[in-house]
Amino acid sequence: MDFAFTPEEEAFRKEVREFVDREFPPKWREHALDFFSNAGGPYDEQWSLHRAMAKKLGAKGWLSLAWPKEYGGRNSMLLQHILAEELSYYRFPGLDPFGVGMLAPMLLKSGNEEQKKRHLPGIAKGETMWCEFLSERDAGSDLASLQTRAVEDGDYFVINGQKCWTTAAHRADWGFIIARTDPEAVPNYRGLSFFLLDMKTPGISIIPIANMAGESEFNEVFFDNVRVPKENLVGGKNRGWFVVMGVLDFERSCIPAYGIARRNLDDALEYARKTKPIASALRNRLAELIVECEITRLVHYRAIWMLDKGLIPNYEAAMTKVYGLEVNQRVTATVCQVLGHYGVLTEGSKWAPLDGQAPSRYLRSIGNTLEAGSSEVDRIVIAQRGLGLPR
Amino acid sequence: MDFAFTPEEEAFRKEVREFVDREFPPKWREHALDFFSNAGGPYDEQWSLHRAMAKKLGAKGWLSLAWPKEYGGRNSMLLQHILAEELSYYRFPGLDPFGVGMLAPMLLKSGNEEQKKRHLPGIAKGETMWCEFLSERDAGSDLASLQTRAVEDGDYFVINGQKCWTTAAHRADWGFIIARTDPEAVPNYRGLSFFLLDMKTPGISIIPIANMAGESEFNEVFFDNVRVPKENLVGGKNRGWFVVMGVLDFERSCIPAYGIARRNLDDALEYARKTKPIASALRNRLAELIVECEITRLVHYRAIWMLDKGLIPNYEAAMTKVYGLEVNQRVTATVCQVLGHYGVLTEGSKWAPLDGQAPSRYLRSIGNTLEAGSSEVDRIVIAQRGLGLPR
Amino acid sequence: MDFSLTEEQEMLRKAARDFLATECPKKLVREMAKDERGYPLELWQKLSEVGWLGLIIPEEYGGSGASFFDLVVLLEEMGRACLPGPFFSTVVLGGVTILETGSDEQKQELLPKLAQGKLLLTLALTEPSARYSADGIQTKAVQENGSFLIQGTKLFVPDAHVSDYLICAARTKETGIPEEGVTLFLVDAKSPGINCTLLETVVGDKQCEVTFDNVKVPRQNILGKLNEGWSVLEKVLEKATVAQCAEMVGGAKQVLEMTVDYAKQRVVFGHPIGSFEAIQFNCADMLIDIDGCSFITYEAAWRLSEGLPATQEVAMAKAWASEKFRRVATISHQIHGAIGFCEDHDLPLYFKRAKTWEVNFGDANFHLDKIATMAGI
Amino acid sequence: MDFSLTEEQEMLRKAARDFLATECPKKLVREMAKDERGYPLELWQKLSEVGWLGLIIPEEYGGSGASFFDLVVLLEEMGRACLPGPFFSTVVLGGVTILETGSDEQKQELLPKLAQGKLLLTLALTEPSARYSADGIQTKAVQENGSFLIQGTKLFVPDAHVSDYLICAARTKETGIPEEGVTLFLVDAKSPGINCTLLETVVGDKQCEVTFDNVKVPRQNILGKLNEGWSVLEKVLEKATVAQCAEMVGGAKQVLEMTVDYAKQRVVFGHPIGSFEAIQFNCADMLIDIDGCSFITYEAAWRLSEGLPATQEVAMAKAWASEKFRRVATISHQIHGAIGFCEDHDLPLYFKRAKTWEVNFGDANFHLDKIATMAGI
Repeated sequence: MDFAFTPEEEAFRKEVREFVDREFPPKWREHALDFFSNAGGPYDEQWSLHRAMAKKLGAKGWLSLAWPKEYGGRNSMLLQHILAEELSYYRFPGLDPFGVGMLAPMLLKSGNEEQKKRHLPGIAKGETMWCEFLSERDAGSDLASLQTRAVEDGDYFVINGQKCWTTAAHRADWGFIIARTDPEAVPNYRGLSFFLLDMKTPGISIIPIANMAGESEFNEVFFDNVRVPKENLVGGKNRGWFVVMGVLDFERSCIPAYGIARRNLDDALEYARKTKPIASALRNRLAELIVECEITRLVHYRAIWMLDKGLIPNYEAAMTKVYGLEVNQRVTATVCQVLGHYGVLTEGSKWAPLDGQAPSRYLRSIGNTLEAGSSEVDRIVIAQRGLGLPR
Repeated sequence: MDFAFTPEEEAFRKEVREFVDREFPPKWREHALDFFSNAGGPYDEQWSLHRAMAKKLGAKGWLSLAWPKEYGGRNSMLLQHILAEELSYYRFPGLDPFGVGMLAPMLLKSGNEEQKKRHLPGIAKGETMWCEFLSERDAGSDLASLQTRAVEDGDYFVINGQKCWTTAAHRADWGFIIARTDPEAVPNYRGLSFFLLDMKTPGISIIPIANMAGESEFNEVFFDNVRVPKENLVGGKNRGWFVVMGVLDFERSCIPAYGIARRNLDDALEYARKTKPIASALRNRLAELIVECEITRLVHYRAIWMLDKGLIPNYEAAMTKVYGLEVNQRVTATVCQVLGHYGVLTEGSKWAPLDGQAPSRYLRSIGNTLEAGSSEVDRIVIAQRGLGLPR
Repeated sequence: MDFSLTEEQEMLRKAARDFLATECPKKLVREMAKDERGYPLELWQKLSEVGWLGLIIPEEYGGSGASFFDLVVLLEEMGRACLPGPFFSTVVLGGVTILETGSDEQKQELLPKLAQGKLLLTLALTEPSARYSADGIQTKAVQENGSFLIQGTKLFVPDAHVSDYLICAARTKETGIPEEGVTLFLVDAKSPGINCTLLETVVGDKQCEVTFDNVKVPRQNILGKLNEGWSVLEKVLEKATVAQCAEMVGGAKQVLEMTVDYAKQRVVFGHPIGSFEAIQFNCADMLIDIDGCSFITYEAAWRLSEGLPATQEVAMAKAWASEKFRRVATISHQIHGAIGFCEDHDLPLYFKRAKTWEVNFGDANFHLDKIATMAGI
Repeated sequence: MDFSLTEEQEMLRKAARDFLATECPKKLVREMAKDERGYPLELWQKLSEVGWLGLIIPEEYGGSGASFFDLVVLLEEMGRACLPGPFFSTVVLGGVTILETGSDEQKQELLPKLAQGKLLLTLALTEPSARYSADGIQTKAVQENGSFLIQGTKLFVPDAHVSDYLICAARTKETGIPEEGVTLFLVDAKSPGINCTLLETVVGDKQCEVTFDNVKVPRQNILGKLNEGWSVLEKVLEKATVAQCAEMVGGAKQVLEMTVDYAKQRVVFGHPIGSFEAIQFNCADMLIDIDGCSFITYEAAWRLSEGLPATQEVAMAKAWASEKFRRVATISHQIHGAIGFCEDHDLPLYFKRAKTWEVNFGDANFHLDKIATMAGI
């Protein structure tokens, strides 16, 4: 085993840190930015900044690090992960989780050459922002039961139905959607197809949903005879389930939980150092969380290492997500506890420590174990695929 | 609400404490006695003491406190509970959980007059010790799937099969057994009958099973053409399930978890007072356990109060057991942690604090949430009967 | 022992539940979080009319003369309903303090008005150190010409922005022993030198920063005895802590009911999620937590109501409610999934209150430390 | 980064697993718990023959010259197998100490014998205070005519009853700073004045009370430098702690495998219990715990192997393994039900070791306290 980074990897991390240090507008440093909420923050400027920084990241070639060399990548999940870890630690925007994290691997695996040529460059350059239409109100963990329909009509598929919890739908340029093309298929997941969707297509209406942290990332989206050209069908008709599932393990590995959690923890540690002595139980708790963050980091590099070796992390990928995000939930809760009474003060209060962000980060973290496949699903993956327990 | 005891109840508690103080042989005070393990302790003397003390308790009229007045009782679950709480706190033997706690209520509810007249006095006087034959190796939580057969033959039922985890079978005078009398019955629990069984009946062979704490309470018991007279059938043929289930809520309320757990906790507190400062995390933990013990006490008196009011505690009874015994598990684990390195030393070691009992109490407590209906079953009772969640 | 409410208490509970269902819908709760006053005046008037502002005020002072336990029954319902407004500060923090230590003259003057909804009160106790121990009181009051001049900053003062009087705990003597030399002053909120600023909080409850810049208070406005205010505060804090627990118990019960309802009705993979073993275990644990919090809270409330010592029981109740309400709300979110994560769902109202109420009157660590000290470890 | 073992390490792991399956069945483990010596002499000889006693001893001293990480791989398998006997005390506590601080002469004399299975060693460190900090060392050694006389009581000394030499940490100077003035002595176990008593323990491992009553030790038996033993002990304790974690990781992995096997095969209500959601969640949590313990242990071991500073990683590993092995074993018992509660089932062997190993070299609280201090809080 080897827990060290190569000099090249260390140099890359240093380059990222210098980039962040140079590019981060001072007024945003301590502000509401967050790896998760660039689309939902209270400020339009935040999204503009996200777009601007995406272009800068793209110009560095950093949005396609994991891609094969023939598509302009460096074929390294490790570099992509180092990038994500650093950006999330510094709460630096610009990394589109839907384009870079989800769609690109789907296209690379299931798209045809034309689709790759058309859509990958926009992602790599940070010019096109994506959103994903998977969940519906009654189809979350049980995704295969989704009801949105797509019906063939000449050179088009016509989509009708509604999707829910779509992050950034109100901001994105393009979306990818999974819809039912064969309502008779048994089992039901064999009747689904996967499409790329220009968000300017007529018939799409978007209703924002604010989350409990007060951010408006989510949307409910209605499709009324939305016409998608057939060239935007990915992976073939009724093969949509396999497009999605084929990269699930990859996607589960893409959330940089360590960077997010460790930064939140460091905020609490810094506060605690200034205000010590803190309650001894909290001191103990913070020490536990230091260990939990380190384990989050290690568990994640294991999955990344597997991907770069050409192995498929299945339970290992699920573990990065469920463990890392639960750790972040524990961290954000503990940050508030360390702040005590001050932990209920929000942005705008002159008495609020940590720029008043502690409560909203705590509230926001509740969503982490619900979105992108709940913790329950991840645990079942670990039990069934990792340990071979029966379905 | 009223959280006080009446002067009469207080006087009764005082009387019990004085009795314990007077009757407890000094050499046993700090020794291996335990509410749970009188039958399984390493010493034969322990069982003799258990029998001797049972007779003394019987002579005081304390083994039938919960019974109706016409059977010599005082119709008070509360007094029975106060007795059990005190005896378990002082680790005083003599209270047979199977006769007093299980069979007596079954007979009172489902037995005929003759059965009551014949068997209740022995329990009340502390003269007859009972054991229970419910679980089998492959039928624990799923009790209704049990395989032991009872076949009618003239004035007898003939029992064949085997039971497992039978506490005190090697010591008891009588046992009660549930066996299958109709193998065709659907659902399967409608084919079970309930019998009283003289342990001197030919055909019973008993193999002791030591538990991980080194105590031999459990037995595997084989029945080879064991003939039980029909007068010992309780509740009617194929009605055995209802005999057992009819008093389940009652039985679940009979384990005095507070007394057991609080005594163990007090041992740790006393040790901690002598050796302070203890680690701050353990200090916090002990404070939590003080709260948990108090909640155990209150939750239990709620169920007892319901029984005395003629109400049926169902989820409330399950809660006394699952919560109280899990608290005791946490207590025994914490006792060992407070002792640190000394927490691995067992009886006989001159360096062992608390007479070397801490590790065996910790090991023994692991069984608490497995026996007499596992914690899983209790939680399902709470969810389905307490909250109305669907089966 | 008796684990049931009296008939009157059952009626009070039902009346409160019905009243709040009508008068305090969640829409109002959400609006009031953004409203500067924080409650509708009409609602306050109605609370007076049904007699709840004067619930524990003796009849001779225009109240109903009910017990502290009765108030706990009512507060549990208010916690269930997330009632906004200064009920807690006026009735518990203000009313209880005056009942504990006011002179007959002060009671005659203040309590009838309080019961009639014409007087709002609060307790200005905590300061930037945010501590509930006596050494947290650093605000000073110095005597000058028969009056006192108060100087200092109070923080996290609930509803000070609407209160008519602030009961301010200030240090009038330095003896080196923090429990000595604290005096309670009844301060007219309109006195010159008082500056009140609303804090931005996660719940949108109305906590304030109140600065006292040489605020002049006449000597007759001392509540209780000079320099002996801390022992009064200890009693008031015990009742306030249990009152807070009662709200938390009510909130937790409501959360569990919402969760069970949702689990029965939400279907995934062809079954209601409430039939899944893991969800059942979760719900069972929630009920265990809630029953535990209820009983320990009721026991503490009963002891206070009976005038028995309750220091340990109060600490137990708050240690437990602080942890368990938060845990119950967190599990509920996990069961509700995305729908409960939306701002306009009711669940976040409780999740946020669980956080806020956790720290009021001391968090779990504060109270566990007390319990450990009482146990001699 | 590389998360795989080398080919040699994979071979070592497999060889160890096969060897122990044959040579260390659970029947032997149970017998040895009651045996006074605690291990079969033949087994010791075989451990020498396969080269594992000398695994980390350089070739020049008759060993295989493998790395500390290799030893960790082996120890994980020994933990899986619950190997009884003085391997840990001889190879880790004794061998590592001599490697760290012995003179070339001492190494020449001792290490080849150790590798050949002809020399048993242990470390006499803890005393009745049962502490792993420098202030725990109260045993005194005073100089007299070129020798030292050791006086004191060591407690929880593993395998002292069979050791040829005890490495005794004693205080040779009082400076007021506990880390100063500690010296390590290589003490012949047969020296007059040594009294060794076996302690009764829950595992039946062989921990001893060793009293030193003016035990005379020649000056040349000092290991390392006079008064400078503590810094050596710190290094030894770091390796010993990680070695202990490796055994715990192995034990926990074995427990999980047993649990999963049982859950697949045990049928209740017509289904294998492993198909129940709650059991799946439990098993997933066990795997999360175990992977976490493994990686943090491997990271610490790798750092020590590479000669990098590892104080924080070592503390993390032991804090985690102490809690998690216990939790894994406890959950496993709940899944196994009554069958696992029987004395002759394998599971209790692990449950008891989880308890014992939890406290060796400091429990979770001890190490969390270190981590907090390092974090400046």
